Amino acid sequence: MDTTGTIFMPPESSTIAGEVDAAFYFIYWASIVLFAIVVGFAALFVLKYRRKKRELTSGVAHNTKLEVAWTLIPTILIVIVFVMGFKGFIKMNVIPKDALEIKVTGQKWFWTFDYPEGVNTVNELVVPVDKAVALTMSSQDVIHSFFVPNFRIKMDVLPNRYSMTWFEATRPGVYDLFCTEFCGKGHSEMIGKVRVVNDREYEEWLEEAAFGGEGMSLEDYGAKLYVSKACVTCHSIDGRIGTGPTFAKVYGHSVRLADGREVMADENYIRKSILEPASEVVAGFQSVMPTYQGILKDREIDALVAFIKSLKDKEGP
Amino acid sequence: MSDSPAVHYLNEQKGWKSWLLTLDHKRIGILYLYSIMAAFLLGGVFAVLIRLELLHPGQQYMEADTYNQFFTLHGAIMIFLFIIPSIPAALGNFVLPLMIGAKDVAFPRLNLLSWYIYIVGALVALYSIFAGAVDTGWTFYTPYSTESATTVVPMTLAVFILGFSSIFTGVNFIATIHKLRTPGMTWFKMPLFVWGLYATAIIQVLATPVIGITTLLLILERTMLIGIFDPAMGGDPVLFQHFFWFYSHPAVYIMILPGMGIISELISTFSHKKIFGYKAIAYSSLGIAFVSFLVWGHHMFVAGQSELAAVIFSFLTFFVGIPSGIKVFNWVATMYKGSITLQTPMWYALSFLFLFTIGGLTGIFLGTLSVDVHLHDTYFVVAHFHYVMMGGTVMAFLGGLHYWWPKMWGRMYNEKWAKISVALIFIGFNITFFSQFIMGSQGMPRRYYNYLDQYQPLHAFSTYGSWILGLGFIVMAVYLIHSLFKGKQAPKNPWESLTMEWVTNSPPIHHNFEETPKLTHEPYDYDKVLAEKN
Amino acid sequence: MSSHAEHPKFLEHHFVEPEQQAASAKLGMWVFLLTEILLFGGLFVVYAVYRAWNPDIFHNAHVHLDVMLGAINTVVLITSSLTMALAIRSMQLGRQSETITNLVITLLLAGTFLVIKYFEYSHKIHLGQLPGKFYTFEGIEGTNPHIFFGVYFMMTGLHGIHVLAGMATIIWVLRRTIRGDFSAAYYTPIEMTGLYWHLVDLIWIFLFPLFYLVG
Amino acid sequence: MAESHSQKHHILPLSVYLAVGTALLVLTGVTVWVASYDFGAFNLVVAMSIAAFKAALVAAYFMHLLYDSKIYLLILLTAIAFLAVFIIFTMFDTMTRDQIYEIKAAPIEPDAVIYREAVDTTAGVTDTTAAEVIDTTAGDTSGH
Repeated sequence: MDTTGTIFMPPESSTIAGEVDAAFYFIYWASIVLFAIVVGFAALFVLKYRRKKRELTSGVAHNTKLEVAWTLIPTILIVIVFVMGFKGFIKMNVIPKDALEIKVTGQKWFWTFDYPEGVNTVNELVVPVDKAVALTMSSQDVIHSFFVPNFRIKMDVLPNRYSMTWFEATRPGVYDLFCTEFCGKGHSEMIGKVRVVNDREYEEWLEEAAFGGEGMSLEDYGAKLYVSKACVTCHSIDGRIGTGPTFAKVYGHSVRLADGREVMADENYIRKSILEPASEVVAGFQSVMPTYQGILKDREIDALVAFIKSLKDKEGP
Repeated sequence: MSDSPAVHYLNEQKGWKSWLLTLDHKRIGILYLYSIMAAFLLGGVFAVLIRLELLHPGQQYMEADTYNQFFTLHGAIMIFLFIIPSIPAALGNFVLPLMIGAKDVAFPRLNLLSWYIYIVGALVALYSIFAGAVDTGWTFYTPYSTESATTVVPMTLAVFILGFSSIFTGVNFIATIHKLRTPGMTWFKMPLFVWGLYATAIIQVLATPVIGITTLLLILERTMLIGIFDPAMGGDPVLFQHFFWFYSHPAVYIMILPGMGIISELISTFSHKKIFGYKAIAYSSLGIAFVSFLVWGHHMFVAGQSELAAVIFSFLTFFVGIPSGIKVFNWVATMYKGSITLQTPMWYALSFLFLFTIGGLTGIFLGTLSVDVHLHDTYFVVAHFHYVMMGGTVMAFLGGLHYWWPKMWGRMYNEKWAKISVALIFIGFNITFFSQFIMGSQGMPRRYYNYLDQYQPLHAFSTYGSWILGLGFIVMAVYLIHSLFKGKQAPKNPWESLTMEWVTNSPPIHHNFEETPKLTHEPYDYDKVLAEKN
Repeated sequence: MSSHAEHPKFLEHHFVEPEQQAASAKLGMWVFLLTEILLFGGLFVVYAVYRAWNPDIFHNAHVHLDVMLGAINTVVLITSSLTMALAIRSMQLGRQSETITNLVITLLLAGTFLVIKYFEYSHKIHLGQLPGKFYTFEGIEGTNPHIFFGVYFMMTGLHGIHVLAGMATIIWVLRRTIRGDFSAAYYTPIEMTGLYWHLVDLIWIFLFPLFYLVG
Repeated sequence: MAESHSQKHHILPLSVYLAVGTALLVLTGVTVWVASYDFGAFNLVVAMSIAAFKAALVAAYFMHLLYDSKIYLLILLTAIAFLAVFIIFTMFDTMTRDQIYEIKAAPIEPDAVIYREAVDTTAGVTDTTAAEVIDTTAGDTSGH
């Protein structure tokens, strides 16, 4: 297994990657040979047959052997290539029976992963190594696409429909997860991580993920959630304007809404903005935030409110 | 000796009215040439700005929304306003009747109407830019396009209108090629560019109506929520992709087939040798046109379509590769034992050969199911279609433009500057886009405003290339415009070509030929004609 | 300009002879009809896909269309197609007044078609059997009946627009016939209008059973 | 006008037109009549067969395909063939999405949002999406 990657391909980190790369490199070398033939001969002819005087040229315009060869050989090559691609594709689409099932939800602009144990995470998929993981995916708004280059898997995530894919990671590590179907302003921020860990670490992580911030101050827990639940994608804490308004100096200040009203940013306002984001949109921003209803527990919302409250006097950069 | 007649199509009538109301295919071709060049300039400016923004990760000088609008407009303008009409409507209009010895196209009024429809479509597209530019990508995928707050309706309406321009050009060319060939010019005595235009016209009339109905359905989906493409209303977003690609995949061949026709002309002419495998090239154009309708699903391997459909589409996709390959081999074989001169158009033909071969071969990667799953919607795809569209079609278009320039204007351009320009374009192009193959297969997704640091060196490389590319085009604009005023008088036939447009004067008279031209030899009989002359 | 001894007025400069001009026009027209078939084709695909997905809806909703009105309209359109064909035949025989009569009847029948269609539409609008977000009717069982009406209105609507365009073209050739532009030697515009009109009829021949009968 | 300039044409006798017209009207009656019987899945086949036959009559006689150059017939058949490709290839997908996973075949929530508006709009995320959809259709350039 190629674990360092090549100039063209990132390191192989899943069971399917080797097969995809084998097909890739088969086409690659076949292409280089064909390219060398075409461009090599063209260059040779240009050099060799440059017009010196007004030579006569031959009227030969056929050579049956040659023509059959350059029709037949590519045909054979593409049949081989098709079969290679077909085999890999079928493997990618047939999920092993004992796979760990995780529900993936894409929305503008983050990923949510729901584990069978009732745990959910945002933008970080943690999976055990050497274990098949089945992903049942759907979107809450527009089409997204789930892509992990190191695993060589990609599948569109459709609104109101399920799509499936699976992988089995072969090496512990942290891998990039991209959205590859254009989904708007935050498309290029819809980047997550896949963290592959060994079985023991996975069990520990599951336990920790079920952790509700016990023994932590609400404010610190909120700061943790601010990153782990992907608020950070759109809302800064230093006054910068992102896709959404900054969290700095919001709490306790009055906010002008898109419909012209002025409201005081108190606990209720913040809670409502998390659960019903479309109801009170801040002036100058688009109503693009999805609801966090069902993703955040009550205590988590409390923690976020406490965190935002702590930023009420924070100065900008 | 001057081959320029005192009265020709450019000066026979004067004043802007004589241009705007002209029925002369040559003048309409020139009108198209101006229009598409304006579109190319606009699309090119967007391209340079996009590359500039991507020089470093994070925000450089534009917002994410602006970036999204820019790449959408770059795509939509380049495809619908530049590439699709470039070779057929501009060059094809000018040379098709000349090449088959006709006085005009079959329906001159329809021809002018096509140009006006194009202009109306272009104005609607411009309106959509100023009224809050569309940000969906040129593919208009639902439900993003039904939700987007930007001007999706005007832009899709523009696509709808531009479609009719393309359809009418197709209808016109089919009738022209069938009915207006000069006596004695049988199907297999037609120049290969005419074959290319014929295959293109077939695709135009078969595929373009479908983009018409698709954009119409999209507009209705946005305004009335009819529930065909919008999942919230019981529709299916994947069905939209079927509709879109039923047109847009064959449209790729609307773009490349006439380019292939030009390359056949150039390689034979500048090798002074009979084209190798005339019938194979002619038939492969028709073959590509036909197969192009059976493969659209290869844009959707990971879109959520059925696995069975994906497998069928992948299998059929490879069969577009065969006729394209046959053409390339035939061109190389034509050069064998030729008598090759390396004037500017030939440099473009050779660049085409180099770049299109890369573009075509990388298409094989993308047609392969498992490999496409990895490469789909990454920069690998971006690089691939730029190698085909720009390395292929645009190179062929520029080759054709330089080849027919003397015929169009009766003037020669500066050969030295032309070669500098082609070199800059070739080098700049490869720097810009080859780096994108690498970052794409490394996982860099397309349509990203921001990106992870590991892709920065390749992005920077690509951006530097775009500057060289842009410089090449500026040089070209300067010497071409200069040639219009100060260029040397062009002879009738500066390249010793054998096709019929070189029999008449440069520039041609209003009715093209003094009398109906007679076919004395086949279009590529260099062996016989050169022997007679010597 | 022309070296031909006889160069009829209707012959355009870039054609050598009238046969070439007529054949070019006909070929162009047929290619245009091909594009029309594919334009409608997209909607036939929508019909096929959604009918296959929701056969019950198409069945439950189609009973709300009036078969009687649909059948009358079919008869009207087929008759108009016949009179259109007869108009061309009359001109082939050089009978100008007969052509005019036939064209006028065709035009009246086309108008009748649209009037009946108007009554059908206004009834549906009244009941709220409309596409998409305008759908308010509550008498149809099953999921998403609005899609049926979306497809119905799109297909019959696009067809209706084609009827209108056909009428405009018929009026144009009628005027030229009255003016005396045509003869047994030259009647290409009437023939082209006829081809277009028959295509409009052809499409209706399929729309009628698809919506009114089998649903 | 000289005779040599007249269009080449084949003038059909009036009786042929009238016969074809009558046949078309009769077939219209037949198709309405058979629709009152239920053949199950064959309803569509029967109706389409009659329609195809009627269409063939119109094309052959009214549009003169029977007597004209065969190129026009070829064009018509091309149109039909490519339309068939469009329908069949699209339905390869739409009808076989459940080949591997049944869950992929149908929408998650079959009913469109217009039938769901009475339901609590904050309860499910899907409803929020739908609300957004209806919102944005109100004005093309809202939000700027």
